[in-house]
Amino acid sequence: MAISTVDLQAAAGEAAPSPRPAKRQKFRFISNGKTLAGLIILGFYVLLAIFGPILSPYDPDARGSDLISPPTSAHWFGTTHLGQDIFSQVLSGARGVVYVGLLAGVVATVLAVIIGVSSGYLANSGGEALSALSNVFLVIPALPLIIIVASILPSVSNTVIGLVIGLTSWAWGARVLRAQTLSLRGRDYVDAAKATGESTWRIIFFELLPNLTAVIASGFVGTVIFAVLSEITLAFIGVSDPTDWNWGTILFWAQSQQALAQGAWWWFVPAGLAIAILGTALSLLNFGIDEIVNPRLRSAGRIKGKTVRMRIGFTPVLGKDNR
Amino acid sequence: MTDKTGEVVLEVDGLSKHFPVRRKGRELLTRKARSVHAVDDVSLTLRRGRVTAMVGESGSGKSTVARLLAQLHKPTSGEIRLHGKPVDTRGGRRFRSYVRQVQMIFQDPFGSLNPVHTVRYHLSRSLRIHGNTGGNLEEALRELLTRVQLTPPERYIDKFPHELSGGQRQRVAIARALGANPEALLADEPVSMLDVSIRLGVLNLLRDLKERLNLAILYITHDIASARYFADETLVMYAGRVVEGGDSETVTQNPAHPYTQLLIDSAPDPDRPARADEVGGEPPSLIRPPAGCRFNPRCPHVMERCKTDLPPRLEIGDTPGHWAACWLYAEGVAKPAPVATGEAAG
Amino acid sequence: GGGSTAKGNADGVLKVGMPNGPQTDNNNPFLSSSAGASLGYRRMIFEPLTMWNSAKPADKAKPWLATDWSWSADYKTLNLTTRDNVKWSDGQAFSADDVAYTFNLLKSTPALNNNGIKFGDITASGTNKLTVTFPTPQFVNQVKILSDIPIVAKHQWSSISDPATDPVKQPVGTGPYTLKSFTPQTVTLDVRDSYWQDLPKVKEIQYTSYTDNNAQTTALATGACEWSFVFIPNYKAVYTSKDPAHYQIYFPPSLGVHGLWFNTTKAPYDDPTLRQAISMVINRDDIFNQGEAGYFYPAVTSPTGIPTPAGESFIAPDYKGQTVKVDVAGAKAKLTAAGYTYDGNTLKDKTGKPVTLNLSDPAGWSDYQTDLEIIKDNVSKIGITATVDKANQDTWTKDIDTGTFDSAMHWTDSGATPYQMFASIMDGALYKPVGTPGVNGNYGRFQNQQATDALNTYVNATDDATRATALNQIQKIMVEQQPMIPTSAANVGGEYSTKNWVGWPSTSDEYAPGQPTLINAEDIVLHLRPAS
Amino acid sequence: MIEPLIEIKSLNVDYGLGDEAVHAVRDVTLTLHRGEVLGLAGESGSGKSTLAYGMTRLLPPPGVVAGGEVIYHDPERGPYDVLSLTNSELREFRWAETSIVFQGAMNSLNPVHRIGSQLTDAIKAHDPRGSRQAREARARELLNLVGIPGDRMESYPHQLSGGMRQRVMIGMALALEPKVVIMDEPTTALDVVMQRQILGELVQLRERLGFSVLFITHDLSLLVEFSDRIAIMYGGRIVEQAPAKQIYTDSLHPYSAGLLGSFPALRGPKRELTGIPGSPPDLRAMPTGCAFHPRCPKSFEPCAQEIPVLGVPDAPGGSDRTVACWLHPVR
Amino acid sequence: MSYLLKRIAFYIFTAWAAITINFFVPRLIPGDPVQALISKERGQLNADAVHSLYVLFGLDKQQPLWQQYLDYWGQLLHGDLGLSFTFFPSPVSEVISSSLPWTLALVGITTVCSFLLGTGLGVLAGWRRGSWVDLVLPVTTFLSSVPYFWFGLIMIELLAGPDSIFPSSGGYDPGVTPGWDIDFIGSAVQHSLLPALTILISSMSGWILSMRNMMVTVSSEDYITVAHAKGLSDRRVMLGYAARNALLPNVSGFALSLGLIVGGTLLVEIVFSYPGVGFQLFQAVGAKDYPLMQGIFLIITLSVLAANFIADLAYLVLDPRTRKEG
Ligand SMILES: Nc1ncnc2c1ncn2[C@@H]1O[C@H](COP(=O)(O)OP(=O)(O)OP(=O)(O)O)[C@@H](O)[C@H]1O
Ligand SMILES: Nc1ncnc2c1ncn2[C@@H]1O[C@H](COP(=O)(O)OP(=O)(O)OP(=O)(O)O)[C@@H](O)[C@H]1O
Ligand SMILES: [Mg+2]
Ligand SMILES: [Mg+2]
Ligand code: NI
Repeated sequence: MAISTVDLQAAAGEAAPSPRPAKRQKFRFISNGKTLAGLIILGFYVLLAIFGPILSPYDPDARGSDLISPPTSAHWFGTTHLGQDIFSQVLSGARGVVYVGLLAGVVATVLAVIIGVSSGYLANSGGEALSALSNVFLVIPALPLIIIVASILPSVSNTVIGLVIGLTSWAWGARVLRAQTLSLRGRDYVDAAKATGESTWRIIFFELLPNLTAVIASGFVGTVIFAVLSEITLAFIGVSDPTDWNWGTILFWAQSQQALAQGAWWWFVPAGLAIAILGTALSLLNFGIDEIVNPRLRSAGRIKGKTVRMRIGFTPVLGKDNR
Repeated sequence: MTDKTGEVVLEVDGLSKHFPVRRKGRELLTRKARSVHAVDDVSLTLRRGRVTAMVGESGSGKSTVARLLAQLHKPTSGEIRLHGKPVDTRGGRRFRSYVRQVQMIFQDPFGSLNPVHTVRYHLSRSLRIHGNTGGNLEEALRELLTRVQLTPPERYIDKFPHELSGGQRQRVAIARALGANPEALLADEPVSMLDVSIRLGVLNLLRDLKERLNLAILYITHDIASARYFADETLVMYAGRVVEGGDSETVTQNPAHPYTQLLIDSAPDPDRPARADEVGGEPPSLIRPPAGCRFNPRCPHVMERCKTDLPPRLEIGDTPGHWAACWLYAEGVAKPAPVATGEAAG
Repeated sequence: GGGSTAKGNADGVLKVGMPNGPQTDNNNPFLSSSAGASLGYRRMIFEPLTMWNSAKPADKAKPWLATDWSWSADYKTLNLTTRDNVKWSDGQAFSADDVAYTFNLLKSTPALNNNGIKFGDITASGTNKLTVTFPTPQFVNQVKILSDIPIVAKHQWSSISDPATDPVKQPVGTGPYTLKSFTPQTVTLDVRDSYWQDLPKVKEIQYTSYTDNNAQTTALATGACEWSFVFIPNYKAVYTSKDPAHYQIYFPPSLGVHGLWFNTTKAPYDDPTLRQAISMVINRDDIFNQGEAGYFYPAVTSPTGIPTPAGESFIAPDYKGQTVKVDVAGAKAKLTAAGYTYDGNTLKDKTGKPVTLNLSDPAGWSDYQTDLEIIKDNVSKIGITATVDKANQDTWTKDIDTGTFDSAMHWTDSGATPYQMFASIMDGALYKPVGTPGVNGNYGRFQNQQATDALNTYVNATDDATRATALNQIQKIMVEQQPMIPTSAANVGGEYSTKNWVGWPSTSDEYAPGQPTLINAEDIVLHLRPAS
Repeated sequence: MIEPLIEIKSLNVDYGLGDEAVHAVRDVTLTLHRGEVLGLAGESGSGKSTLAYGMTRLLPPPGVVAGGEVIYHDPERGPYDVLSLTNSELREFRWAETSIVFQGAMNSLNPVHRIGSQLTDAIKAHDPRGSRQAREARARELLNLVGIPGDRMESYPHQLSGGMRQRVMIGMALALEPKVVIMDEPTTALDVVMQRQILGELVQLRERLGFSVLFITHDLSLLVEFSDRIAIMYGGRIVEQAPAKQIYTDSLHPYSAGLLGSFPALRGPKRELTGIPGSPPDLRAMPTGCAFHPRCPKSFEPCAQEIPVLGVPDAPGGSDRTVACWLHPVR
Repeated sequence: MSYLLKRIAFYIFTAWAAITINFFVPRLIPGDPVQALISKERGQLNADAVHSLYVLFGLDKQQPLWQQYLDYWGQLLHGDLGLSFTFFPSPVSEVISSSLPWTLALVGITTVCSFLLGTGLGVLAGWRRGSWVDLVLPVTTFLSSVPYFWFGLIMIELLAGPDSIFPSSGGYDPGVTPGWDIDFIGSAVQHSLLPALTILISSMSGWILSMRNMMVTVSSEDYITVAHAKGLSDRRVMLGYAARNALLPNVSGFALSLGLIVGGTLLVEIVFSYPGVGFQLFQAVGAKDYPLMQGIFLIITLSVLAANFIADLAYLVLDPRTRKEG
């Protein structure tokens, strides 16, 4: 044959105008309005978690003379039956909720990913054992277990609560991830990675995991919400950090004093809404993962004043209206 | 470096792979498990510095052989030997040391690249795992891409697979396998989506590697002409079995097995007018493969014996090492002269 | 009138509710776990020997199945005359034999003997005479024996193989009602036609079990339920204001208290002065109004801890008419006099350590929690830093049981005399060292021989004077040693509506306590008349 | 080859919008006549697939059709522009009028549906009234047509070899007997026997049904053998277009010539293969003038200055060919 | 065949492990049933009753834990779940069977509805990404992040009342007796409306979210484009291709939630005074009613395992690629 690779490379060397390297904006997903909104809300919560106790106008424990008073300029969210300032309680309570929610969410998600994906990918007895483990954890009811752990430990700090919730709530995610992994592990690119010589954990974390982002993300959002709700339920039945306020404690008081029946909506509503908005922020954040789970959506954009809606199967034709 | 050309790198004997077919409904009762006989009793040898081409029918088990050799399937039976030692790939480390020496290029570049990773990731992994970065990863990446003519490298390095054309993906897959710097390369239709000029470049690259680095290559292809040009030895597969083997020039110019003859004959040739009438018969079902020679239902020279007995490898005798699994070449059968290439067949 | 409840009156239906969750079909009158006990309907089917009014514990009980009864002076022998002409709901005649059988049943089946009564010989003579002996004096237990034991039919129970685990699906009693239908949520009773007294006006009673306090409260507020016993925070807003003319609460105290207990083995709470000082700053009114919603556990005002007016007659002459008042200055003076010092606002004990207080109670008990919040605030006035620990209920129970707590709101037993309450507080016989589980009283691990002796004297005395002296002695110890700080009285109250039925007990007519699960419930139902 | 069936008029297809856009197909004008097989060859990455998907509006994001027209000459309704159809019209148009075999055929089968149902559902979508048996029979017939035993109807895609999946896709494309079949490298995984057999069937069918084929492949010998006309793409543009035999024997554009010099022959003596030196142009930074000029052995002065237009060359060989090269000034 | 045996062994092992853990774990909680009962009554029960209760519950004889464990298995293998403490002396089986139907009906139906609705909306949200359907997600997450009881109470406050068609508590009207008659069923359905609505609204977002994300993941797969190319209707592509392929995680989640139905939903049952298992379990935990706890755990265990098995089968049916070869 006439030409050799050497020729080819030589020819390549003199390749015409050097193109600029394809640049990729790292944080492009922020440009998504919804994600941005979610980030801002979440950031706000994190700020609250850090500075809330400092910002609160009153000591959340301090009793005042206005009992069950509706919102006033002195007490923005009104007061409790002990005359405590609910606004201060909400501010001070943010830390516990955000911390426990995120801690539990992260712990549960990490465990679910490690155990779920491994049990799906490993075809050996190790995989079976992990799958059995997640079955067992699925069966163990979390609530009693949390009560038990809390009652065995001398003090229940937020960290303990977060960890316990996290450690007991991963099994669901693990099962779901396992299912999806079972379907992914036969893909060519997994085989290809294996054939390239990737180690098992590397395949799990770098080949399978990114393709499971969708499931993981929804699992994470779900777990954080679940963790926050569990924390509140726990505060309800008596497991909470005694030195700290959290929204669960507020609701506990509101509920045990039958705030709604008393007409003291201000006692009941803010904490519940705060929790709900936290959940909403997470779901807004979830919109940002679209481009990670599906790289094809990554470059889709809109430009030149007009929005061009990219639609699979119906390529937009510029300048023509195909609606 | 001493010339080790010809030394056996990878060797298989009597390799078989049967895929179970799910039984349904009534069959559940009849207890007989069916399976797809994807590969049956395949033996082959890959030697340093030599290219072995494998051509054959679509669905005849070529990819399965490659996957078996890459240890991605467990063989139903048969032994694979690397450097003469039976391969044991249980456990991650042993498996990795195996793949360091034996790399595979997948047939389907649309499936074998992870959609969430960029070209950079795919290639740098393969370089890193096998410690072939040579100190400068960026440089190594550029070189790899240049080798497969994805130039200029900057243009491709940060692309996702879906942003590449079919041929470009295929070249990324090739580059990935080359990055591992293996001793044996299992290339499953590596250039099917490349235009002839780039194909030529890539094949030349492989040839160059084979010559310089003493690479052993299994080259699976449908492009018989390229097998002729590029491979030292050619094997022909039909319905899960290897039916003919020998040096490439002989197999392509003097095919012995009737199936090979059919194959060579069917190869498109712009110098000949198109004939759309000549091929008959259907590929066999691999779930219930025909008894005897699997080609017998379609064979123009079929004999009674072909329908019952499995033909062994029989030497043809025109060039050393040319053999065919066909009763036509058994003792006592009047041998039809191996069909000469070109106009002879009709 | 009007609304969904109008029909109740017309049909003669009374709707009772309790916040106790779904029930199972179990009418065994001795089991506190039975639906009959939980909802209180066992009181309508099974009757006691006498009807004792716990709202006025000192009053003599009304004869019921027993027409006459007398104790020997040492309270070791009881002579009874049972009522004639009483028929079981299955038509058979009631006799002293049935009473003897019931007592024997408790004697031979410890599992059913809820009051732990030690019976001696039980002999029935004739159809209506019975003599029961006891190995120990029963002065303090007389009400339990006469008013708390439901009398069951021998002819039914003698065929029950294991009385402790039998759910008694078809209860046979002497009461005015019989079981009509059972569902986990609602139990319906029907009036029967052959009762030994005048038939009640209430023809049918519906007992509904609501899952929790909130549901129960809602039911009361909407009129879906007419009689219950449930804690309602801010009852005025939530309940009575919904129909001020008819919705009533009636919460007379009984002879038991709730209060702040200390681990008296632990410094500095082992110092009575400190305990007294703390008692002096606790604002019992706030606890009553904010913690107990202004009605639930009535405030205890006597320094002796005896609830008034129920226990008025028992209060020692020295303390008659005295009430506790918040006195921060006095408390401080008392402390400094005893050697405590102040470092700025911080109180330091005699060894110079700052005094801190850990207040713990299960999180679910919101009234106690509120009480603790108030106490925390109160004690800060005398320089004590308190923390409120919303404990896990199980942990807390264990801590109390083994004495590993600092201080907690807790209750005492209650009874017909203040004896039970004081025994709970300071009886040396109930003392268990810290670390040993199984306490049934004296949760503060209080040790005072005088107190134990006085309690013993009270139990074994054969005359009222000895008893009075002993009780006065006990009250003195209570005031001076302050083993625990009583803040609220136990209650025997209830919420009811006069919309359909009138004749309820009330502060102006305290013929019975207000709770639908106590023995007096039957008496109350018998008093009810349709509202015009 | 008198009547045009599809006329592509200065079609431009981009990836991305605005400044970031990559112009993958530029100003392509091409006509597919009734009953003809039009071969499309060209360098890997030159925009063949993009052209095929762009003209059917099947390009996945971020692909956009930036301009041009695709006129379909419907025998019944007269000509209309495919790019202006509404989505529902387009849906009707698809598969019934134009079917397409994707390049990633091996990957274009839904992994969770059996082959059989994937074959039948297109039939069902366009003919909802047909019976199930009829559809299944048709599916079986199609499988046989592409040489797959009928018992594979029940198989899932992953149980088939690469070539078998490709054949399923080919069979599927023929299901509704469309007027145009676009095939993007449909035979990469097929052995030559199968190739010939299937293409043979196709040719027969075409004779019977009169449909046209846009056939994209790298296999020049196959192309020359089976197509009537061949268009060569380079850097997003058509650089030459001529009857098959003419391209083979007498290509005008230096790139075409380079391609033909690169393919190995099966028969006859081994000949030297020349190949084309240099690398494909960057779509983001195209060379000025003729995109091929940096690699062109014959490039001369105007090549770097101005983009040559596709036109009928002023050269021998008849008027039914076009080329875009300064060496061959248009008439 | 051996595959099946292996599966069965696997499930038996899991069941054993779960039951064992569920036996020991509750016993680690400090305290015992009698103490729990006494504390719960807060002075309403005199300390004198303590002894009789120990005798009653059979806790007076000290038995080592392992002996209790063996006895428990002995009982279990005879199909005997023991007597509940809280509802002494009702057999656990009876206690559970009185609440299970309620839970099954309420939670079962709502789980199915919420799955169907949520998945449906998720399909839409994923398919019509970037359109107004995007709003569905934050709105539903907002609703589901609200604590159940909070939401339930607000609903009661807003919707229920003396004259409303929504009763605020209970499983049926106090007046009617359970039975298969119109009155009862009507009343039961009416009572289940609010709780069902609460569960539905609060649990839907999870399904929506995971379905949406999976839809987004698969939406640009080649076979979707092919489906479009085939001219299939948008619905067919969306459901038959995209949703069908995206369904796997949701279906496995659904199977799991079917298994957990028998666990009931504690907070909803509390808020609406619904006579279900969740509340019973809560009570049992509070009262340390070991037999009842074990009984409920056993049922949960069995149904979760059964659900798991169904899930395993569902994968095989839904995604042929998960089938193991060889
Ligand atoms: N999403 C994308 N973003 C940017 N560039 C893209 C994208 N998809 C494809 N391209 C580029 O567009 C060019 C044309 O691609 P196309 O798939 O049409 O090539 P092709 O002619 O079909 O090549 P092949 O023969 O290799 O399949 C290629 O250079 C490719 O890199
Ligand atoms: N996982 C599997 N399960 C069942 N059958 C399979 C499986 N993988 C491959 N087969 C079957 O094995 C046979 C050989 O397949 P293989 O992919 O090796 O063919 P091939 O020679 O590579 O064909 P092609 O040239 O078309 O790629 C085919 O009949 C195929 O259907
Ligand atoms: Mg193959
Ligand atoms: Mg292409
Ligand atoms: Ni050469």
